[in-house]
Parts: sequence; structure tokens; C-alpha cells
Amino acid sequence: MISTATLLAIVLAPLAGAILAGLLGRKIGRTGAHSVTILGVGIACILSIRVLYQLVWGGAPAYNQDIYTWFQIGGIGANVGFLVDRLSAMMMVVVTFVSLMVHVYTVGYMADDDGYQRFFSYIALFTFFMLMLVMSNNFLQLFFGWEGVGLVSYLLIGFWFKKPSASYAGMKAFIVNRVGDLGFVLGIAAALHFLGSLDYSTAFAHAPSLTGQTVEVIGGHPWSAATLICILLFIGAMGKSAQVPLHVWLPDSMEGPTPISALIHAATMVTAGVFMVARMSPLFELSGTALSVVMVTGATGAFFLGLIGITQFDIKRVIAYSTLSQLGYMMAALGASAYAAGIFHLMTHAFFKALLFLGAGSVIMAMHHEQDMRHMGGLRRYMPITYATMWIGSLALCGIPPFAGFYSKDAIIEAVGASHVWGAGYAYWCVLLGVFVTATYTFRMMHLTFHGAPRFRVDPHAGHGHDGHAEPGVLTHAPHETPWVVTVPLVLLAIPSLAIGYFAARPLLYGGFFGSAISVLPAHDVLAGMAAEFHGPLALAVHSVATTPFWLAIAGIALTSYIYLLKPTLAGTISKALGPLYRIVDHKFYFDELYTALFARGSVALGKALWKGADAGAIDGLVVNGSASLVGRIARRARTLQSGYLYHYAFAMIVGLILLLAGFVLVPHA
Amino acid sequence: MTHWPFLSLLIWVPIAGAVPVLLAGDRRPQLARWLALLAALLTLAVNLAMLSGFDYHSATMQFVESKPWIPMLHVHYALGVDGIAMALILLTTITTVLVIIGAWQAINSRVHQYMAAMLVLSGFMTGVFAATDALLFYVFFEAQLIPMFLIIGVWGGPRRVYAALKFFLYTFLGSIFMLLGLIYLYLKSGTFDMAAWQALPLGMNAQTWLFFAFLLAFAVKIPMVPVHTWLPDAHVEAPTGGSVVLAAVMLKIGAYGLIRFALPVTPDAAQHYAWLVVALSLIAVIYIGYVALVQEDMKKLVAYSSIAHMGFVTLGLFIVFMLIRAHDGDAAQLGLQGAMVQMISHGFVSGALFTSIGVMYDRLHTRLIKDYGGLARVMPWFAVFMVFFAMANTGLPGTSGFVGEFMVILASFAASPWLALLAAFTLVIGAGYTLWLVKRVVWGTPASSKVEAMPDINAREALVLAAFAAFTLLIGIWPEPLVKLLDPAVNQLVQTLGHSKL
Amino acid sequence: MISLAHFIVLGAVLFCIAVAGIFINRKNVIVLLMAIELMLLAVNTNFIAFSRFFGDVSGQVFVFFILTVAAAESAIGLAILTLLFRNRRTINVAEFDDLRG
Amino acid sequence: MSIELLAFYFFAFFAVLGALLVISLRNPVHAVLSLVLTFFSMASIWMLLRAEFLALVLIVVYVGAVMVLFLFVVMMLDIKVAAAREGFIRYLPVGIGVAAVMLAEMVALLGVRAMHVAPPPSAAVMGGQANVVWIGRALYTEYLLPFELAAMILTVGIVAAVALTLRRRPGVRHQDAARQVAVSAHERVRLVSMPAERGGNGAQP
Repeated sequence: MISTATLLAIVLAPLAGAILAGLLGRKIGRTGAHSVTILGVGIACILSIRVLYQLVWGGAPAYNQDIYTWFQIGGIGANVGFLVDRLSAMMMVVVTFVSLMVHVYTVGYMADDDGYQRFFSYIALFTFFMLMLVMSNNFLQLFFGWEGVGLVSYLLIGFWFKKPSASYAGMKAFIVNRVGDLGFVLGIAAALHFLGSLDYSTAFAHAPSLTGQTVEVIGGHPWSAATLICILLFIGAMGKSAQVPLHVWLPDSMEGPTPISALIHAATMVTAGVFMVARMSPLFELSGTALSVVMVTGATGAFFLGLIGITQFDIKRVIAYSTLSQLGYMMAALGASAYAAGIFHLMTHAFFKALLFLGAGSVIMAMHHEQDMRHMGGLRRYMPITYATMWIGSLALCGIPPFAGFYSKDAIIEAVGASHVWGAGYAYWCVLLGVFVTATYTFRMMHLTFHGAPRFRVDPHAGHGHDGHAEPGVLTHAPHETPWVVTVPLVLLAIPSLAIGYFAARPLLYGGFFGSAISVLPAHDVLAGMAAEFHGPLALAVHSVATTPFWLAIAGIALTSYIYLLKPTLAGTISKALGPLYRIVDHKFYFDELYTALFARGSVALGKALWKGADAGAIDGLVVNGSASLVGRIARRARTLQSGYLYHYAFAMIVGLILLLAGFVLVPHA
Repeated sequence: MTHWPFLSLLIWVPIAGAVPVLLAGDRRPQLARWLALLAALLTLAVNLAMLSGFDYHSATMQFVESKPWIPMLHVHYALGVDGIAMALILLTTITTVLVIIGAWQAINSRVHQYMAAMLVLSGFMTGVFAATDALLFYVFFEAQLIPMFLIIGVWGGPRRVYAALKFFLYTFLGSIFMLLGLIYLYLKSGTFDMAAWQALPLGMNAQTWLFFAFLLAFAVKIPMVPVHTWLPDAHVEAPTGGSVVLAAVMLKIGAYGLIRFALPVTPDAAQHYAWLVVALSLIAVIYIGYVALVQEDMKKLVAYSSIAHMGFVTLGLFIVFMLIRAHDGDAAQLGLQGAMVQMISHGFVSGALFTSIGVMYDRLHTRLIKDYGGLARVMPWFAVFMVFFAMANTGLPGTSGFVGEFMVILASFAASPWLALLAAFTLVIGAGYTLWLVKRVVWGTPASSKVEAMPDINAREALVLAAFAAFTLLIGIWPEPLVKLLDPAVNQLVQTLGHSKL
Repeated sequence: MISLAHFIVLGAVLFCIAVAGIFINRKNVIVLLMAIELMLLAVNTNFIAFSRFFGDVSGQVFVFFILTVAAAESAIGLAILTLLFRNRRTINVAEFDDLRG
Repeated sequence: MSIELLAFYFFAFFAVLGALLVISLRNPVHAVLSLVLTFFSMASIWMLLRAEFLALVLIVVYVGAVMVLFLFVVMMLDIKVAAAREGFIRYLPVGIGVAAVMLAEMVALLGVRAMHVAPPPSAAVMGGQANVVWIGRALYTEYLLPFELAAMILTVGIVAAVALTLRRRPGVRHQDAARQVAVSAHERVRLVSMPAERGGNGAQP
């Protein structure tokens, strides 16, 4: 049995750490701050593993209880409670483990930052919100965690708030997320309206009643209620999981410190959308349309956003676009009803992407906060551990067997291929070509960073301290391997990146691991079909040598190796040759420009127009002050009657008297 | 317990407390401050004592007092509270204490008069919420204009006279129509008892006229678009305490008036014209959101944001009619509850935001956003509060700002998905203007050496902000106590609204 | 026999002469004051006549009070006049327009 | 035509004549004197109405006091007659027109109706009392409070008139009895210690 106390401890331990580090940060000092938060997250991690163990091997039933009533109005109630089944338990382990690694890593990464305590407080707080999100047993608490992680993400992206670009990026992330949340809130409202409850179990129990229910959103066109709910919820997922077209905030979020990029913008928060859709599988299964939307959106991101990664030079941005692409994969899997595959990829991706980000962070530390790959190169000699672990992460990302990413990605590609929902054909091509793109940008990054000749210069007299770059590509002293607090998490993350796929593929994909947490209609169940062809992870790895994705990945690796190792000048030539195409990709399909012009500037212009025109002009100018000045004008006229001469007044009185008398004379009365 | 005149105490203790404060005179400001705080705390204590004796399960008026006042006109000095009034009175007494602490150093001239005005204002506002006699309500409704007028007009900014006059005349214009409505109802029913009016049968024609009279009176107060333009001016010119009270409590009087008069007395007209109010509310949410986006003055920005948030209140109040029409009683209750919770929440959040701006203003004597920047580095503790309240203002779950908005959105979805979509738009636009403000004020680098020299908040300011934060957080994490307090009254109101008077 | 009409018409004639006096002597405050006295006299005559013809004492009592107040009024009026003259060296009403709006 | 009617016309003629002279005479002193004539005539008419008390009051108070006050003021003030008569001719037609219209209206309203009111026997009217007794009884019983108020008003009028016209001219010596009484000894005599003058080189003989 899973006890309530355990779950509360899991959630509250990071929160306590966050509060201590945040409010008492000055008192307890740097060591104190990282101790309490690491302790808190550590407790959460250990307990999470225990919970997972109890569920999977201990035979404990899923936990689903309310902790307290949030509000109860008539028949509508909202509670705070936990639903811990295998799906959420797995997420809890992933979240707390990666979070713990990032905590440890941060000790090294942020060692000389002013906001040390603040940073630890934030990431512990993030862990709290993320746990609330995954452990929730109702829509409301899900939204609480959902927005909470958004808040911490906002704070962390803008962590170096002195940089205008950082605070701008934080704001952008929050607002773009809010666009998604708009849909999400409406989705929750729709779920409440049609299913009658905010509680998952009650709502899902009513889900079958949705079939046949329609709602006229636009007059005369009845929509299936299930489709409406799912698409609205998915809009929320699009924001949080950075799906096209709400992906624009994620690359900019790289303004935040690298540990954050690893924790929030790669491993956990951005996958919340994926988790949510999987959690809502009983609803999504009811709407083929919604599944199509999910799949097409995901697949589009998987291919096109990956393309952008090829053109970037900022090491973190390359990985960020890679994240966008991988999130697309996960969504595509969900669209194909292969929820298990999506979650599986979520898990493997959490490990290897966190590894890649932390590795990149390690490189950035070594390069004294230089992120431009054009000033790197040949780093493998200086930092062997980072180099080795990055290799593992890269191979996992590219889906080379038997690394973790291979199993999950292969399952997704197959599932999409086997799916029959509308748009599956397009999606299949996207995810397939995405493999090539993935390999290309990954190894372009590896080559630019670690291989070839160094493109930086070491000049002890060039700069002033760590931050002061006299010019880009000039370091005050040679790069060196980072301290153990950084490399240990890399190694610890490299292990699952290497091996988790091998061990988890069978139970997760075909073993019914998630049980009732995920429900798939038999008609949609592509994984069941694939299970027949599955003969163990080793066999799959061997077999994959004969499949297209493998060779696409190899082709990508080979191509980049040729270009960047043998013919470094070729890259420029190719980009020139591709001309406009390259420019479009390099400008990220002009999404940012479009949004800036349309929404940011448009809103400000509209606001100015409304303010000056309607508020100050029409209402205040015309009506309010207008009526006042009208009274004033009348009064100015009227006051000329007040000549001040006694006889004028007397005259007026007498005239009045005469008129009064005339009235008496003329009006006969009894 | 019940034979104590608790409500009278709540009204008259602060007003009586104003007398010794005034007597303390100009030369002994410290004494005036302490006396005022004492009176406010005493009021709060009375209120808390009342709360402990409050029956959470009854929808009837409690702590009822009634004495003939003008027998010739059948006017009574009649007081009583239900859950709705109780919540708002609690908001009033708490805000008064915080405002008095907040003005400790911010007000330096005529301290005794300022404190006395605040106390009197508090008493009158409580009177508005507690009155069950319409004429008494009207008297308090008008009376509370006077101290506010003085607060803006005496301790305000450079254009204070314009702002004070605009505030006064705007509200007065509205209340004339209310008075006409009251007189009509009196002539029709022969009593000023508000409860009797709720049962008074009225024809559609009469209801329509009455409804618009009440709507106009209270729409000005709330304020609803398009009669909102007094609010930004009043806020900008008012001293911090004035702004806090104005935003936290005074705006609620308008909505409270709608709940007491426009809804139950003229349910059919309200039903018929609900679309109008809903449309105006949605305009308030979106249009005002855009206007708030481009404000350069922090107070103006928050003032506009107040209008947008009050739009949610009116939306919640009138969406009820659409839901009653659709026989969705639960959702109707949810909408009304949402409106009420939003009112209370907005009281704390906007009060806190104006206090925060006051903290900045006390240091730099400017309210322009461009004069600030980088406060996170200069005033870290202040930045924590500022960001927290900003988040509450954007309706982040876990803060009170979320609860009301969420309920109203849920309720309006039941009426129409499009209404919900437009209402939910506040999630984006609200985040837009609030975060842009935070970005320019809290983040970034200090705009000038003066900003650089700003000291962080002292213990007194921290106390006020922390109190606001505590309430915001409490309602956000656990709204159930508040909901329970409101529930019987809200339930009964929904029942009342469901019965046609025709 | 003298009828009530005689007295009423006499009062009206005096009153109208006073009105005409106010018109044609618009600059001379002294004459204005005297015209006012004339008006009061006319009114008083009416009062007394009514009192006599209807046998009601109130009319005469009223006249008594009017005389009292008129005396006080003319005393103050003349005092103001003196003051005005002292300050302005004129009693020309055309020069007194401080009430001008 | 009875003797009463004859007397009425006689006095009425002088009253109207006096009134016309008041508004038309150039010299204010003459105007005041004409007003006196009017008052006198009207007092006589009041006598005809059996209002002996008020008629005497009119003569004593008005002619005796108020008109004399007018005369004082007129003589005291140096009035430029020419300026004061400005616009006399211009406004004459308007004045006469207005007065005529008003007179017509008043007569139409009151005079015509009043013709038919018959005077009651005088004894019955005053309850068989003398006029003074009649008024006095009413005044000191029913109208006591107004009477006292009238006294107050007169007092206030006196105070006001004095206060308005009283002025202190700077440079004119006057006595202040209050200060004289309130004075104390050390204000009268001041002891000053002065250094004694030394004889010798400093002093001139």
C-alpha cells in the first residue's frame, strides 16, 4: 500500500527545501541552500523510487484519494488529491531523478553566481510544482502544477534579469504558454461541462457518454463534444510542450542558466503536455479528429523544427531545437494512440536530453560562458568525460541501437506508420525524415564542439575575469574538465541513456506496464500489432540494421562528418547554394518576426489606439469632459445676464411681477 | 451573543475612533497614528468575534438590528448580514488595518485628519454592506464618498482636484438614478425594507426602468465600461491608502449593490438584459486589457487592470441568468461564487499592488514605469512581493486571483464556449500587461542612480505586504472556507433569481 | 360711500408710481430707496383696507411689523449708502456692478 | 358725495401728487419733502380707514424719524444731481408704460372685485373696541413672539447701522475707556536707568 504520508512527503520535501532556501537563503548560506534543497529533492526521489517499486513489483494498487476539498459548490467540487498509478509513478521517478542530478550539477555550474540560493530555491520549487502536476487526480490540480511550472520557468528563464534578453525571453515564454493555457482552461471547463466532474476517475467514467454528444461552436456545424474537449486540452499541451505554432518560446528560453534548460526545457516541464495527453487517453481515444490533430502537429514539429537546429550556432539552441523535434515525436506517438511509446520516449528523452544539456553546460563552463560553436572545436582533448558522455547522449538522440533513444524512437516511427488516423501518411514521412535531420544536427554539434581544430585562442591577458570577454573566441586560460559535481551527474545520466531502452522496451511498450492508466481503443491499438513482431530488445536492435531509420541516421552522421571533419568550407558553400531555403530555415520560418509584428506590436498599437481613441478621446473627451465643458459654455452665456446692475435685477423682478399678474388676470379661476 | 449590536459596533467604532484621532491634532501625529490603529484593530476584533458567532449554514440575515429612524417614511435603521455581506465587511476591516499601517510614514501632513478620514470611510463602507434598509444603504452609499473625496482631494497628486471631482460627480450621477429607483420602490411598496422589495411583484416595464437605474448607479461604481474613466484618474491622483481602499473595497460596493438591488428586485429585466451586461463585461476584460497594456503610469496600469478584473465580477453575476435559463443550477452557483471570490481576491491583490506601487512612490516620487528598473537587485524582498502579486494579478493558480476567474470561466463555458473563450482571453492579455510591467520595473538594470539608492522595504512595509500575501495565498490554496461562508447566501440568491416576478 | 376698491386702486396707483420711479431714476440710490418706501406704503394701505373691510386685526398687526422692518431696512440702507459714498465718492448705481457674473 | 368720499379724494390727490413729485423732482431734498407729503396724506387716508394708531405711527416714525434720516443723508452727501438724473428722459416712456400696464392689471385683478365688498359697521369690525385697544390686544397676546422678534430686529438694525458707519480715522485722537480702565501701573510709569552724565570734556556748557 502506498501511504498518504509518503506522497505528501514526496511533494512537500522539495517545497520545504525551496522555502528554506528562498526565504532564509542569506541566513543559511550557499552550502545551507544547496543542502536543504538537495536533501528535499533527494527524499522525494528515494520515496518516488520506492513508490514505483511498490506499484510495479510490490503489487500495490494505484493510489487515488483526495487530500482536502478545494471548493464544493452545489454539485461541483474541486479537491486536491493524488492519483498515483504506474504512469505517474514513472513520471515522478523521472522528474525527481533528473531534478536531483540537476541540483547536484548546479552546485558546480552556478558556483560563482550571485543568485545561488535563489536558483536552488527555484529549482526545488519547480520540482514541487512538477510533482503536483504529475501526481494530480483532477484537472484543477493539474492546472495548478501546470501554471506553477510555468511560473518557475518564467523566473528561471529570466534568472539573469539584468540581461534584457533574458527577462524578455521569460516573459515571452510565460505569455506564449498562457495562449496554450487559454485553450487548456477552456478544455477543463468543457470537460466539467460535459463530464460533470473535475476528478479524473469520475470524468473518465463518464467519458463513454460523450459519444454522440455534440456542441454547436459555430452555428450550424455540430462538433463532437469529445473532439472539442480534446482539442482544447491539446492547445494547452501545445503551449507547454512547445508544439508548432506555439513553440517560439522554447529556443528563447535558452537565455536561462543551462541546468534549467536541462531540467525544465528538456526533461520535465516541456513533456508535461505529453504526459497530460497520455493521462487523458480515455478522452482522446474518443475523438479521431483530435488524434489526427495531435499527430499532424507533432510530426510537423518533429521534422521542420529539427531542420532549424541544423542552422544554429549556439550550442544550447541546437539542443533546444532538438528538444522541439523530439517533443514532436512524442506527440506523434500519442496521435497514433501509442501512448506507451510516447511516454517511453519521454522517459528516454528526459535522460539523454538532460545529459546533452548538462554536457553542453559543462562545455560552456569550460569555455567561460561562451556558447557559440564557431569559437569551439577540438574540445575532446580538454574534457574527456564530458566528451564521452556527450557521445552517448548523441547516439541515444540519433536512435542508434542499442542506445535508449533507439527503442523509443523506433517504436514511435513504427506506430505512426501503422496508424490509420487521418494524416498518418504525412506524419510518417515527417518522423522518418526527422531521423536524418536529427542525426545531422546532432553530429554537426558534436563535430563543431569537440572535433576538428580549436577555433579559440588562449590569451591570459585578453579578458578580465570569467565574464569579461575582450572579443569572442579568446579565453584567458585553456579549457579544462569540469569538477566532479558536474561530471558525476553526467555519468549518472549517461547510464540510463545507454541502457534504459534495452531494459524498459518490453514492459513499457508491450507488457501492459501502464495498465489502466492509459486506455486505448482496440481499433487504435497499433502497439498490439507491433507486439507480434517484437522478439526481445536484442533482436530488435539487430534487426534494425535492415530498416530505413537506421540508415537515415547513419547517413546523417556520415554527411556531417564529411562536411565538418573533412571539408569545413563545404558548410558555407551549401548554405549559399540553398539560398532562400536556407534563409527561411535560418530565420526559423519567420515565426518570431510574424508574432512580433502581429501580436506584440499589434497589441501595443491596438492598446494605444483604444486608449487614446476610445478611452481618452471618445468617453473622457467627448462625454465626460464634453458634458462638463458644455455646462461651462452654457454658464458663460448665462452669466452675462448677471450684469451686476441693481436696476437690471429690479427690472427683471418687475417684469416677473407683471407676468405673474398677467397670469392671474388671464387665467380665470373661481 | 446575538443581542450585542455587533454590526452597529462595526460601523460606529471606527467612526467614534476618528474623534480622538482628530483631537490628537496636527502636532502629535504619532499619537494619531496609534489611536487610529487601535480603532481599526478594535473593529477587526469585533468583526472576528462576529465571525465566530456566524452561522455558516443559514442564508437569512444575521446579527439583525432594527430601530425606527424616520417613522414618517417607514425608514429603519436596519442592519443585518449574510455570507456575502460578511465576506465584504471582513475585507473592509482587514483592509482598513493594513491601510493605516501602510500610511504610517507615507502620509506626513495632517496625519490626524487622514487617519480620521480613513476610519470614517471604513465605518461608512461597513454600513453600506450591513444596511438592510434601502434608504440607510443609500445614506451610507453617499456618505462614503465624502471621506474618499477628501482623501483624494487633500492628500492626492498634482491633479487631485480634477480627479476628486470627477470621482465624485461620476458616482453622484449614478446614485441619482438609484435614488429615483428607491423612491419608486418605496411608493410602490410603502417600505424601504430591501427584503420586502425582493418579494415585490413588478411588471416588466417597471422592472426595466428600475434595472437600468440600478445598473447605471452601480456600473459607475464597479466601474463597468464605458463609465469607467474616473477610476484611472482617481487612482493616479489618490494617495496610496486611498487607492488601496478604492480598489479593495469601494469598487465592490457597486457589485454588492447589483447583488442586492438589480438582481433580486428586478430579476426579469436582468434576465432580459443579461446579454448587455455580459457583453460589457467581456469588453471590459479585453478592451481594458489592451488599454492597460500601453499605460506608462504604474497606477494607471493597475487601475485599468482593476476594471478588467471587475469585468469578471459582472460577468459572473450575469452569466447566472443565462445558466438559469439553461437550467444549470450548479453552474449558476459557480458563476455567482466566482464573482464573489473574485471580488474578495481582487480586494487583496489590487490592494497589495497599489501598496507596492506606494512603496516605490515613497522612495522615488514617480509613478512612471520608465523611471524604474532593476528593483530585483536593489530591493530583493520587495521584488519577491511584487512578482508574487503580479502573478496573483495574472491569475496564477495557487493565488486567489485564479480562483474567481477559474470559476467564472467554468460557469461561462456552460453558457457558451465563445463567452468562455473571450473571458479566458484575460489569461493572455492579463499576463501580457502585468508581466510587461514586472519586466520593466523589477527586472533589468536600474534606470538611474536614484533607483540604485532605493532602500529595501522596512519591517512595517513588509508586514503589510506579507499580510496581503498571506490572504492571497490562503484563498488561492484553500478557497473552501470562503466558499462555505458565501454558499448559503449564494444558493438562495440563485433560487430567488430563478423565480420570475411577472 | 367709499368702497374697498377706492383704497385698493389708490394703493395700486402709488405702487405703480413707485415702479415707474425705479425705472426712470435708475441711477439715484436715494430716490430708489424712497420709491421702495412708497411701495411699502402702498402695500400697507392695502393691508389696512382689507383689515378694515374684513374686520380682521391681523392686517393691521402686519402693517405694524412691516413698518418696523421697513424702518430698520431704511436705516441700514442709508448706512450702506453712506458707506458706499464714503468709499466711492458717488451714489451712481451704474458704477456699482461688483455682482457682475 | 359724502364728506368721507370728498376727504378721500382730497388726500388721495395729494398722496399721488406727492408720489409723482418724489420720482420726478430734480433736487433730492425736494423729493424727500414730497415723500413727506405723500406719507402725511396717506396717514390721513388710514385715518379714514379707522386705523388711527397706525396712522399716527406712520407720522411719528416715518415722517418724524425715517424721513429726517433721509434728509440728513441727502444733505450730508454731496450728490451730483446731473449725474443722478442721467437717463431720466430716456427711461420715462418705459417707466410709464410698465407702470401703466401694471396698474391696469392690478385694478383689473383687485379693484374691480373690491368694489362689491361692503364695509361692515365699524363697531362690529373692531369688536366694539378702540383701534389701539384692538391692535394692542392682538399684539400682546397672539403676536407676542413676533413682536419681540421685531424688537430684536430693530436692535440689530441699530447695531448694524452703527457698525457699518462707524470708522476709526487714523491720526485722530480718541478715548478708549476700556483700555483706560484696564491699564496697570507699570504701563503708566517706566523707570529707566541711565548712566550719569559726566561733567568735563564731554559736556558743553
